[in-house]
Amino acid sequence: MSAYVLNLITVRLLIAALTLLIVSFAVFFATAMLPGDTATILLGQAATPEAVAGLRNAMHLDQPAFLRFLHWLSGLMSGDLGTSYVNNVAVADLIGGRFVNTMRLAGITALFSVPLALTLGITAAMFRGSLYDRLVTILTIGVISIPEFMVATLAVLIFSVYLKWLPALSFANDVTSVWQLLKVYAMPVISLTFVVAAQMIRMTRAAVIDTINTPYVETALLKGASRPRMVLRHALPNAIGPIVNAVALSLSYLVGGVIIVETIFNYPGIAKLMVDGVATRDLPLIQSCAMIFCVGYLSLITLADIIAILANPRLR
Amino acid sequence: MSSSIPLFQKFGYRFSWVGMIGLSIILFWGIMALIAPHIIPHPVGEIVDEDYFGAISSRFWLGSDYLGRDMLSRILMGARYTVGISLAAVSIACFSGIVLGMTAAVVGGWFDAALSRFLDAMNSIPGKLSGLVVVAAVGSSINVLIVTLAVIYTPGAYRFARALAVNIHAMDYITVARTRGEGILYIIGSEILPNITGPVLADLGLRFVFIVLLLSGLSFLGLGVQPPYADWGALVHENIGGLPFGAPAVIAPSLAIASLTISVNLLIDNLPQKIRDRSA
Amino acid sequence: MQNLVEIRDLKVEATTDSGRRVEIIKGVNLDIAPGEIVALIGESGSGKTTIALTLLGYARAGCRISGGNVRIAGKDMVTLSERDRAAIRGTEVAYVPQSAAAAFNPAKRIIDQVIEVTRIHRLMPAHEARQKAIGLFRALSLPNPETIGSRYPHQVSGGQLQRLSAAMALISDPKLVIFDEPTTALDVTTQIEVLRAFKSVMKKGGISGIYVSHDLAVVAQIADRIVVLRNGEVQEIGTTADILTRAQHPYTRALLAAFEPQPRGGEILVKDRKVLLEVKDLVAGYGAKHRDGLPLIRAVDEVSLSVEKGRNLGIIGESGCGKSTLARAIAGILPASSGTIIFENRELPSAVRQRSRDQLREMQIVFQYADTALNPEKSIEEILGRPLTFYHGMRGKQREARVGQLLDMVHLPNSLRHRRPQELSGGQKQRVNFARALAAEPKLIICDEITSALDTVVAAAIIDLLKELQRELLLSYIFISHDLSVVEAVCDEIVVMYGGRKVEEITPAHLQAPQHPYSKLLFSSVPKLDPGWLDALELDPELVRSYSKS
Amino acid sequence: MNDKTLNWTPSDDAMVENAIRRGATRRELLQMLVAGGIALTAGGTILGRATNAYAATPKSGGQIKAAGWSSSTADTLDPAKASLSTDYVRCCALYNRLSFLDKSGTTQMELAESIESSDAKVWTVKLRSGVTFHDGKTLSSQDVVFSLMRHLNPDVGSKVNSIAKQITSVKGVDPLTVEITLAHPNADLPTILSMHHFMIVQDGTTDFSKGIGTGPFKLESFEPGVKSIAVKNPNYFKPKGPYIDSFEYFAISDDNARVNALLSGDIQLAASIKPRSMKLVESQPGFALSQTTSGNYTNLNMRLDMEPGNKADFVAGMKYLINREQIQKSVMRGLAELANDQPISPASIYYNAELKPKAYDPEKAKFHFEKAGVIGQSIPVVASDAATASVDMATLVQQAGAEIGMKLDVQRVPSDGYWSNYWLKAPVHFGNINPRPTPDILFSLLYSSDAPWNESQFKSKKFDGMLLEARGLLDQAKRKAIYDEMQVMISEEAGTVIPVFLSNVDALSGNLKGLEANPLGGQMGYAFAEYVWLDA
Repeated sequence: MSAYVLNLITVRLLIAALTLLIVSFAVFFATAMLPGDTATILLGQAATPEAVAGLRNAMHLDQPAFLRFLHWLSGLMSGDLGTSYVNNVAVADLIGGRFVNTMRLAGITALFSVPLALTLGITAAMFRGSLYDRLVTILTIGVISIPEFMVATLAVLIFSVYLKWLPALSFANDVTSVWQLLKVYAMPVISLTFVVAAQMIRMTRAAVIDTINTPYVETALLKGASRPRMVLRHALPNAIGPIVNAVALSLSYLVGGVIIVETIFNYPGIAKLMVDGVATRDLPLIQSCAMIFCVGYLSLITLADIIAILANPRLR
Repeated sequence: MSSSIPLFQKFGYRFSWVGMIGLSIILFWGIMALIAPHIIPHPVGEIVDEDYFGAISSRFWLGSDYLGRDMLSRILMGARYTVGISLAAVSIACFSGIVLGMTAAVVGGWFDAALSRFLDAMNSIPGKLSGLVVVAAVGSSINVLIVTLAVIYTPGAYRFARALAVNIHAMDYITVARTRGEGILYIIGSEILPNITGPVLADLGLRFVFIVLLLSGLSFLGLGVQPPYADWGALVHENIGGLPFGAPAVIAPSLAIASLTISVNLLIDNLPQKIRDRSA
Repeated sequence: MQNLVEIRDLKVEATTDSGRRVEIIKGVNLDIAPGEIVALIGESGSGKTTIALTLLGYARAGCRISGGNVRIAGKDMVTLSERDRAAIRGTEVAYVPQSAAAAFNPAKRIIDQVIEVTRIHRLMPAHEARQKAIGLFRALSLPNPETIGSRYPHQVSGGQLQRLSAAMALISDPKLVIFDEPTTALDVTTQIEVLRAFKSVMKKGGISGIYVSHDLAVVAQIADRIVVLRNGEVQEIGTTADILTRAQHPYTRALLAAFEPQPRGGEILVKDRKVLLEVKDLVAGYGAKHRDGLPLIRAVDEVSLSVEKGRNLGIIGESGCGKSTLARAIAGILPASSGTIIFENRELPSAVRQRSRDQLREMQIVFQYADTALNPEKSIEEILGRPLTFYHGMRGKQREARVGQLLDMVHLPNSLRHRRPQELSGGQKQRVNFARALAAEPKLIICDEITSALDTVVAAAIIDLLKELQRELLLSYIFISHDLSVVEAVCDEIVVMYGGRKVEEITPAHLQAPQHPYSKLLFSSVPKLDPGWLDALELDPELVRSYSKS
Repeated sequence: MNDKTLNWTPSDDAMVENAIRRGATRRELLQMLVAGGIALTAGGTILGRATNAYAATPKSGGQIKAAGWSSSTADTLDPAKASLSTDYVRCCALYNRLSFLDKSGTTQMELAESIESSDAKVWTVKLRSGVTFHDGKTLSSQDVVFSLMRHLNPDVGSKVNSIAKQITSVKGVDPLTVEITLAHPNADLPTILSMHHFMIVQDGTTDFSKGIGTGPFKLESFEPGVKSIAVKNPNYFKPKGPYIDSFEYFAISDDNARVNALLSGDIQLAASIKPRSMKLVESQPGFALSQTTSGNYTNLNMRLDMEPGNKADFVAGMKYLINREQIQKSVMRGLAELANDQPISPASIYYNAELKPKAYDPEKAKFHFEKAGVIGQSIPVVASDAATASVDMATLVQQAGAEIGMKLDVQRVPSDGYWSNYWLKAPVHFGNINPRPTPDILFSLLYSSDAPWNESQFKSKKFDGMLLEARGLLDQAKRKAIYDEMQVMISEEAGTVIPVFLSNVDALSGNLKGLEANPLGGQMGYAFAEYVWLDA
């Protein structure tokens, strides 16, 4: 790897870090603007003025917002996510198991949906204009156009209520065998695959078709290459950049956007945790969750950028 | 291609049948949204059916909902909210995204870098959750919904418009305009904008679909239009109990959502194309 | 002798945007004997590439072969199945594309692409193919033949890539090679090397070839016969010598005439010689600035020149010599880092933004590609009208009338005013591009390669127009080009640039011969309409090596 | 009066319930209790009541999963802080109370052997001997002292602090005897102690996440906002039960998802399903519905200290504008009983039968609104899915209002955070109140001037005085007379519109047996885990 590429990657990482700083700033002040005085909410019936003042002092709420932001930020840097206002548990403990669950669901969905989407997208591009291509295109448009709670509910009705093949709920903690893993994750994974795969299929197809229209693919055709060879050997390696980007965008949805699927399948992930946090005005929890989503998004996007850089021989 | 519409051809455009169908459905819902209050057979909040999840009948063309309200009236009024809110939000999002994106592309430098970083940061917070936080902070009203949805989708529109504008900005005619001494406003408005309208409109359509879906997702989480009105997402959600019986109360609004989003997608994929035919 | 290629009554149809079918090849007949090289000559849109591609049984998207047959060694490419065609492509008929830079897959190593044909058709084991490729690299005089294949396309120069693409075509010992304008994108000094390599390999292997080009001089060096095409029809077929010396068809004659435009000679427009523009020690470039304010990459390095009123200055040089950057620096698009620009006895600020509206108006720049210089979303009237409003405050009827005059000046019909640029031909667009500069009523027009993207005949007409307008409007031009004959046709003085520096200034009127070795090399590399020119040309290999990038 | 109908339907149930309500047995019993110096002993008379329980022998073993509807990271196992039904269910499985209400609404002894008093002011509680906590420690009077006294400590944040305030001291006389002294006499103390918040925890407990109690189940794991798993307590002091080996509880907030989970066999009990889901459950074989009509209600609250509730005529108008019959019929699909704006349910002996529900009368409502000068204003009405059926009720009132030109602006807000952010706070909003065992508790919690949940900020010195007076009265007839008047006061003066009492419907899998209706609420008064069993 050349110094130039290292340089490019370093710049990408620095940009990600800078963005993260902006995000943390935005997250902190957006949540700080939630109405209601935290101390008063926490004390509830015992909210005498003295008690509120005391608690505000103890929680540093009487300090200027920017100072609190720095406190919080330095805490984050050292891995201290703070303590939940609601039940005095370290936020890290609250998030811990949920985070693993979210990552596991995201991971399994990715394992399932990415190959599926790439296969469909690439083959549709390969046989562009064919009946198969049209079918894939129409299906993806259809899937994109249906709200995800419809997909999830229909899946439950069909697979759980009528066919009774799969459980309607997904308890991440009950997994002891591979078979159970499949059963537990089947429903949310199917629903999420519907949601994220369609975009990936569309983008992959478009990216591959874009590269198919290049002179070097025409050259391959004029060398006598078969269609699959043209697409797989020539078009695809050059479409990696946009494809990886599309995949990263879709997968970032799996980290924070799955609240509806988590709700329907009662899956204990972080999105639901954050919703709880919002409900109980548990600021440290909300902030930590939001930061996790942003870190997830940024790492995926940055990773995609880096892969695109590495996949581009012109930069090697 | 023989499947072109002659009418459009007269204006130098080529438009496929599929796109035409998409456009007609969109127009249909647009008109419904406008005239709904005058044509609905029953007030949306009134319980008119003794039964609930009633079937399609001559009195209730689309059956009745879980309370026994007339589904046809609710869907027609729902069009107002789904179409209206989404359109307003997508317009605001795309307008601000495009203006910012073009400005960033033309001005460049620190302005571009700072704006891009900031909007990237906004983009990294999941839409539904930021929607939840906003509604928790300021409550749910149509205006809040529109602004929230617009803010959520502005970074995307910005990214898209900026990428297009950067390409256009590299064109020689922009350089020509600059060497003529033109100001930023002219360059943005007269030189760049006309060249990105096509893709921007397509992007707007796609974003519209996403907003319709996000709106129904938010309705699912309990944030949305206030009763007795309901957008289509909320109609599906509140009647989803009727799904096992195939109640029209849940099927009809789902079809409405699907018809709108699919039509928009079809239209975007088959936008009228200007006939670039020198000899024509 | 049996012909290798027999094309009979070939017809190709294209579908236009509005869905109409248009015949773009209208019944072409053509034979090629084994070992013979036939050139297809014509301007853009004449159908030369389309015919060449039918030899591979291929028509580009939107086109289809609608009639006739294309027999190669007895097999008709038109009626074969797609699978059978694929079997012939790369093995019997091979293709050398116009732009090797675009035709090489940027993501794969060169050697893998060169020997891919042998893999697709299972012609030979990979190591054998590699050895053969190295032999071809050597035969095509590529440097480091052993290792050049392990590079990626972006790591080698354009001339090398073009030769590598020939190796890619030749690896399977085809019977017929199709060269699709293979040297058009190259600089003249590079072109010679490539042409020589092609010629020797083809002759040595006794391979038949089709050479598609718009450049008669290039074709003259390599082809046995020339086919002149226009609008999908054959105008004239003859041996190279016949076509060059005894052309029958008027179109062929026009082509020949356009090839060598009239030199400007010593025409004097303005009696009292006054300096209009003076550039002193101009430095401009890209990248981070050093502490002394100079850029990291100096594209223009301390160039000085002057333009007199009513006289024209030519700037010539190969790609990357900094001639376009110089034009941009003078125009203020890329502000110069140091040096002075004095226009009409007043020093100009370096950046556009700091110049006054009148300063901007008096110096106009016209770009090479009218396609990107004209906003596709605006009508010709809007494009020409804007500078009128902007500089002269014209509106309504007055503006309308002036637009009409401008169109008239560039010999365009008034009816074009409501069209959009893409509805115009290349030459028409370049005229509009030029008319826009005229609209400002400038004193100096910087023309940056304005004829390079045009066909020879069209370019010649544009040059005539330039000369005519100069006479009428007492303009001065800075004329930038890589094409010596064009520069000679327009300019009073010629500045030769190399590596960002001005190497020599020549005044053709004084029949002043170039002195600088680079100028000599450059001037001698321009092909002549003489079939023996290439073989007779002797260049000092040392000189070529030190100035060539290939 | 045991009901042995096997194929019961909701309507049968309602009929039987009414019969019991109107019957004399219970009234006589209660009168007897009062007359007899209030001496309740363990193992009181069992009154028949609508039930779906087979008269079959319960079987032991098996695991069940059940789902409530609300939970969050604020889920707690501290009975003093329990606020959601989910918390109650978990606490009932882990802890015991001194007394409890059986399905007939009769107070029964649980950890106490007896709770006695001669003057209703100083009470003696005798504890059962040999009851052990999950960690092996034996229950003693100190645990009871700790468990009751902590409600008085403001730092604990007890939800029943205001009720507990009447306790002036709790003393351990000996290891198995506790003496409770009240500020004023209160004949209801045994019933008050049956409230879920008064569960007995171990002396000195500060960390409640372990859930160590004396209850039928031992906690195995607990994740707030996710779920809890508890296993059978082998040393449970009651001779019968629990029957199931393990008990998992969590919440599925989405009504459909909850029903679907039940239908797909993932859970055996889906608590509190919406009336609109009944059709689906009924259409599937092998599932049953358990209906409880207790004192649960969803009410419209108008704060009397804020615009527009400070205009008496607005409040009066709203009481006429609400179409109680339509709510009963359309919103609740018949699973409700008409109410008359006061919280005592018809099941109570203290129910004021003279106080009729106001009839829907838009004209009268309009008259009042015009008098209050609110016509033409747009008045926000906050509703949420968190308060059962409130959004639908709000829609009905809104429609009714629209017809007389009264503009009500329904604001549906998210269920998450509803109780902390909107309930009690918004000027006009909906609440949902779970049943309480006595009028005294209801009034103290909801209507006295210092009530923690005074939804409409109803403040009346006279009412407070009557509450105190009635509390100490041993004469049931006199008490009823006072309570009758208080009900009228609430109905007329308070800003709470209580249109109907809601029936709670739990859906359960056909093989889950032993679930009976309980006046304290659905899920057998949240204590079903101890009583249910799985039929093979």
